[in-house]
Amino acid sequence: FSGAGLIKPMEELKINFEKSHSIVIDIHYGSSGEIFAGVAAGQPCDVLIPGAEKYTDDALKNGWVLENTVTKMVLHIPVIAVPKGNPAKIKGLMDLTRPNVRVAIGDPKAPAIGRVAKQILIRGGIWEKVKSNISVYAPTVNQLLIYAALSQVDAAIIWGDLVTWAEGKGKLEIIPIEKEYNIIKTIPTAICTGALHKNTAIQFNEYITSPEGMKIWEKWGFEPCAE
Amino acid sequence: MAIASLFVVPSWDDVRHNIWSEEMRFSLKLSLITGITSTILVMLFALPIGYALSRFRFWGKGLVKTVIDMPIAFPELVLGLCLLLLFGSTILRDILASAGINFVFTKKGIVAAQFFTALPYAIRIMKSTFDYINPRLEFVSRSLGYSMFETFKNISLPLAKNGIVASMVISFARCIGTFGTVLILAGGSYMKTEILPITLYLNISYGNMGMALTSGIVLMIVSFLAIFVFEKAEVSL
Amino acid sequence: MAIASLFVVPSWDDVRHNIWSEEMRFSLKLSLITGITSTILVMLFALPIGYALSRFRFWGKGLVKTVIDMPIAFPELVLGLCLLLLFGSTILRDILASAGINFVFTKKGIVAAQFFTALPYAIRIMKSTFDYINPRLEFVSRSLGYSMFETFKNISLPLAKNGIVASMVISFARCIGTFGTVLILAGGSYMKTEILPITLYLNISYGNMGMALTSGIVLMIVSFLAIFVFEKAEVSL
Amino acid sequence: MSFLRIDNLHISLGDFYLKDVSFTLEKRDYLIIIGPTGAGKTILLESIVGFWKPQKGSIYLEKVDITNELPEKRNIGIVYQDYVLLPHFTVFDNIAYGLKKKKCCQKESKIREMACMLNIDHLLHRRPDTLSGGEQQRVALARALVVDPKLLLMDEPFSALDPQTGRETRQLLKRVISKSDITVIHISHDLNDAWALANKTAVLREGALLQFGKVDEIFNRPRSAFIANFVGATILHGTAEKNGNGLTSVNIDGVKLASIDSAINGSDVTVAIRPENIIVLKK
Amino acid sequence: MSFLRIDNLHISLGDFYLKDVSFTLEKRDYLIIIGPTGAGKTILLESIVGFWKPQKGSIYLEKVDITNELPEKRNIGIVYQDYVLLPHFTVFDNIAYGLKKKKCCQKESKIREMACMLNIDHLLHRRPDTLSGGEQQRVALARALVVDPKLLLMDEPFSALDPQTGRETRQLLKRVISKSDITVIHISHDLNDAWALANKTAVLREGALLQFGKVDEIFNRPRSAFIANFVGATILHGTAEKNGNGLTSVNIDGVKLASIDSAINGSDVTVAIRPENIIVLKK
Ligand SMILES: Nc1ncnc2c1ncn2[C@@H]1O[C@H](COP(=O)(O)OP(=O)(O)OP(=O)(O)O)[C@@H](O)[C@H]1O
Ligand SMILES: Nc1ncnc2c1ncn2[C@@H]1O[C@H](COP(=O)(O)OP(=O)(O)OP(=O)(O)O)[C@@H](O)[C@H]1O
Ligand SMILES: [Mg+2]
Ligand SMILES: [Mg+2]
Repeated sequence: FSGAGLIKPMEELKINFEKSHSIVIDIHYGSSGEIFAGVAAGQPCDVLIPGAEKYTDDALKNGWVLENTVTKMVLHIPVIAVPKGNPAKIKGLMDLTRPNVRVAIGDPKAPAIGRVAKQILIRGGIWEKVKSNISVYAPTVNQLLIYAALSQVDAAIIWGDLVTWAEGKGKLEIIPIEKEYNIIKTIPTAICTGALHKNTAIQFNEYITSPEGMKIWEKWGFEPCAE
Repeated sequence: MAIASLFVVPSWDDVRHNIWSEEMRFSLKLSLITGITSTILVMLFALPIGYALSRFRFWGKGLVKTVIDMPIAFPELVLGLCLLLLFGSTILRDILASAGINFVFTKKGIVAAQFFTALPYAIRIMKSTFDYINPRLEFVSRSLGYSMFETFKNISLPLAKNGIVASMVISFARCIGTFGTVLILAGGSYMKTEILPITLYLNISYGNMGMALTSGIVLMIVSFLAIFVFEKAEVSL
Repeated sequence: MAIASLFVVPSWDDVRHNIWSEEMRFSLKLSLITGITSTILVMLFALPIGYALSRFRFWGKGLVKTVIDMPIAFPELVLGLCLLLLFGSTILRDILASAGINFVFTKKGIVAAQFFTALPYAIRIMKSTFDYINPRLEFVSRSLGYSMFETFKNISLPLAKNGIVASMVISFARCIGTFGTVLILAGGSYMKTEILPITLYLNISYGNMGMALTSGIVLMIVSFLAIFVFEKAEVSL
Repeated sequence: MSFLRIDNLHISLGDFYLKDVSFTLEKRDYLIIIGPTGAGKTILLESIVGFWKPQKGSIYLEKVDITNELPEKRNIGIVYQDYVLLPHFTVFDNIAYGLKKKKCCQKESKIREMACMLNIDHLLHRRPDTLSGGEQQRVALARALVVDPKLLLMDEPFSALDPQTGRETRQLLKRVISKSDITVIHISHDLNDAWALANKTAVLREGALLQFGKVDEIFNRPRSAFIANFVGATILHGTAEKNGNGLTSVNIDGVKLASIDSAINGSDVTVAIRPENIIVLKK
Repeated sequence: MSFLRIDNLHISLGDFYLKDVSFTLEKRDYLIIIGPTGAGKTILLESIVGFWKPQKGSIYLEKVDITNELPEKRNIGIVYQDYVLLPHFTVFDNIAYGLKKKKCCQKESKIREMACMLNIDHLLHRRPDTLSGGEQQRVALARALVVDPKLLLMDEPFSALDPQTGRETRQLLKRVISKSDITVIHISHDLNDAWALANKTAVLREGALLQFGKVDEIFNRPRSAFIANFVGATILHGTAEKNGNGLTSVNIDGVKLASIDSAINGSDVTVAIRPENIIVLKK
């Protein structure tokens, strides 16, 4: 099980791993919420790689994943995405406080990016001011991407790796968030309690967190965790 | 069977507690209001359009029918995107705004999303229903002095009863259950544009499975009651 | 309008490039195969069930009708979860496994998901269609020596033509467009259980809007062609 | 002063053509149209009421061209051959439906009276699909009669009635018509109707109007062998005599024939009998 | 040796009751059922073919109890009062439909022959909804006749035909029946049919069988005033004479009546005429 946003590196990792171990791996992609629901409903799952630690934590609490298998893998860096041409002339986090700037963030309770965005804004001391500019709290990350790409909002706080593709295609522009405010998250991996192929799962987890695996992650715009 | 299995997992205390939470009450109320409004709007549009498609011949009718049917084939996400592009586009947005209407990220957006999700179904069903009504009965009414519109009201509509019930059941169910379209167009913000399927999704994302299941159960009960009433109405009418 | 606006955004080079990618070809082929299979299965079940609901009276009929209609009201996510709980449950899973069938995370699962998504619509439409067919015509056929089943085949089915087309259009469109149910039951595995709506979703998820839009367009073209053929068939039959 | 004028009416439907039909009716005329099946009688009637659009020709009602008028504006009553009752209404509502559109009072009593006369008052609460053929036919008749149309079109309105009910219904119709200045066009397969009800007769065959004129003109001076054969009745002369059981007995040179028609005792009368009504039994 | 036996048949439908109807028919019997509209004639016929389930009583066909038999097993032909043609088939397929189920060869030529005899061969490719009333009725007749049923039920099968076509169709029916050993039950509002076609007659009224017997028994010895009035025909005696135009002229004490029935020249014959067919015109 993997977050859908990780599909590109995961596919490459999968192919390499399959080659070297001559086994077949099924990876199911979905939003973090959906794959989490899948695990909750008892879908057979060996390895869970959601988009944020929150899910592995929750899963741990419910006893769905094995305690000592939760490993931090790569970094998730929030950025500000703005529509092509940057109509609202956003240059940094502080510009979000300007009146009439339409901002979208994730629902602070739902996707990990929502909570992070709120924390960033609070750390920047502008939560209250930006709040009035927020036109939507999106429950899914995809929405943030869509709204920004379709100019429905002037700025959205979103994961950096998510927009590398779109940036390449010239649909979006990325405005980095100032270091002093930014909160960087990590993507975890964990092995499920109900895993049917526990040994293979451990091997897979070892592989994707190995230096060899990290090269692939980097290729697709993720930064390895500095452990 | 598939339905019953949903009831197995949650603990009952949890459900009882969640069902009276403010969030649930809000989302239930909003779901009902938007669902009913959309269903009514859908029927208001589907009846005349379905009738016209059934009775009149015109150039390019096959094309028109196909285009009307197509949104059924769209994943909710796509339909939501289409609507967003449509209502979010500067031209239409300005026109609507001058009329004081804004669909993007608002409750009106929920209704719009539900409306466009259910409309194609209702039109298609009404068209095929009117195909089965003998036009001579309509002619008799006209030869007795009733205009085309009065005839539609007095003859075609009552005779289409079974098809109307089918349309309404499907429209209402579709309206109350649609998630993706509403999510994209209306945003799906907590306690703002939150309808039952969104409550469900939000709570799954929060990891609050109890609340998620509760909203699933509430949704089921609401749709069960509504559909049961419709289906009974068919028999008694 | 809403549909046209989808074509505005993507750049054409992008689309041209994506449309021939291996992923797109795989997902288009899988979509067509599963969509057609499911539609056929749906109709095979919907025709006799719809007929029975229309012609026979039995105790608890209102309840049965309501339960059949209900899945329409479920968000796709919920329906998917229900099916997962059903087919993933140990008992049924073992039974099916001994018959060599596994729905969870397989292509058969896609068909199962589409089947259960579209079936309630088809049943409801067929029921209301058969309501409009005069049972005396069926009796005439029987008095001429045809059994009930032969009469159904020779009389009821041809007369229900318009309703069957409506059911098929809606079923096929629903099958090809459903996303959430398939995602949960069959899993959205890249190049394995990837149908068009999942291609779209996966590509949006990692920000590849070009590919996402291309799959949206392919989906639209496929559904347009299929529905156009169905709607033409209605006229010519 | 023509009341209804049909001018070169031409309608084509598949293989069938209604060919240049023209005739004129005065107010209070009663026209019986006869002709073999498939002659186009029903099509002619339904084009007057506006169901078929003519390709050529025109229809004038009281000097107004109604050829392209909407059916609801024509104010013409019609009894369809296959009744076409509204299945979702009760018998009462079927009869009341046309009346509701009219501004008039005492609708309910009018409907009940009409139903009483046609002997269908016990069926008023029923749905049409539970009625027998003859009952449906009388409901269709009531629905057309109750609105007092200026022009009444009837397509075989007595075909499903037994002889006795048919007799009563014809008498009722005569009574209703005599009280108003209604003009009637009536399609019938019973040639007796021409004698008993009409003052004009038209013969239609294969879409063409073969002859149109006074009733005795058609019967006594048929314009072609086909018409002669089609209407070939025996005409006799005799004296009317009252008979015991309400019937009139006609004495024709000593032979007595019982008839349901009434005549003054002792008066000289003409009797018409059609050959298909003379049943010959070998001894 | 009874062919068809109806035993205390009791059916209730809403307010209407078919009350304990019993009668027996032998092979090759031809029964005409007469009675006022709403008498239950159609219901009786439709219960024999299996459309209505009787509450009480039983139906035996060739000594086999078919009361609860499936309709498709009964092998009874029926012509419905409202034809009930299959709208999605052509006329040809409508007629062929029953035949297809039977094992027999030369189906196509059989259908064409039947259509020719009934004068509907030019309509074979058409859909029923484009036919005139009389044309539909003959298609329904052809559909029932073509399968050679042992028992044929007909509900007013000539009501929509003009006199001439009706005459031809009756003659055709006589011919077809004389060639086979078919048993017929025929509902008619034309009392002449009893004389011309049947050997038995039944009078039905308000769901009760008032009288059942030979034709002349009913007409000459009616059991009640109602029946007497309902069938009250004039019976005359005379001599047959050949007439110019194919008709038979009957000389009754000097009065000559033209009839379509044929009789040997010079033979003594009985003539029956019903009062509603004697049209009296004041001079
Ligand atoms: N919609 C149609 N398309 C083609 N032909 C038609 C259509 N309607 C009627 N006809 C043909 O037109 C002819 C005249 O039909 P019409 O119903 O007027 O006959 P009619 O004189 O009323 O006969 P009947 O006495 O049997 O009722 C018939 O031969 C019929 O088959
Ligand atoms: N489904 C029904 N429910 C209630 N009453 C019915 C139903 N069908 C018929 N009837 C009544 O039963 C009576 C007999 O009907 P039936 O059709 O047998 O009459 P009939 O003798 O054939 O008359 P007609 O000569 O007019 O055709 C009628 O009064 C009719 O109203
Ligand atoms: Mg006609
Ligand atoms: Mg009858």
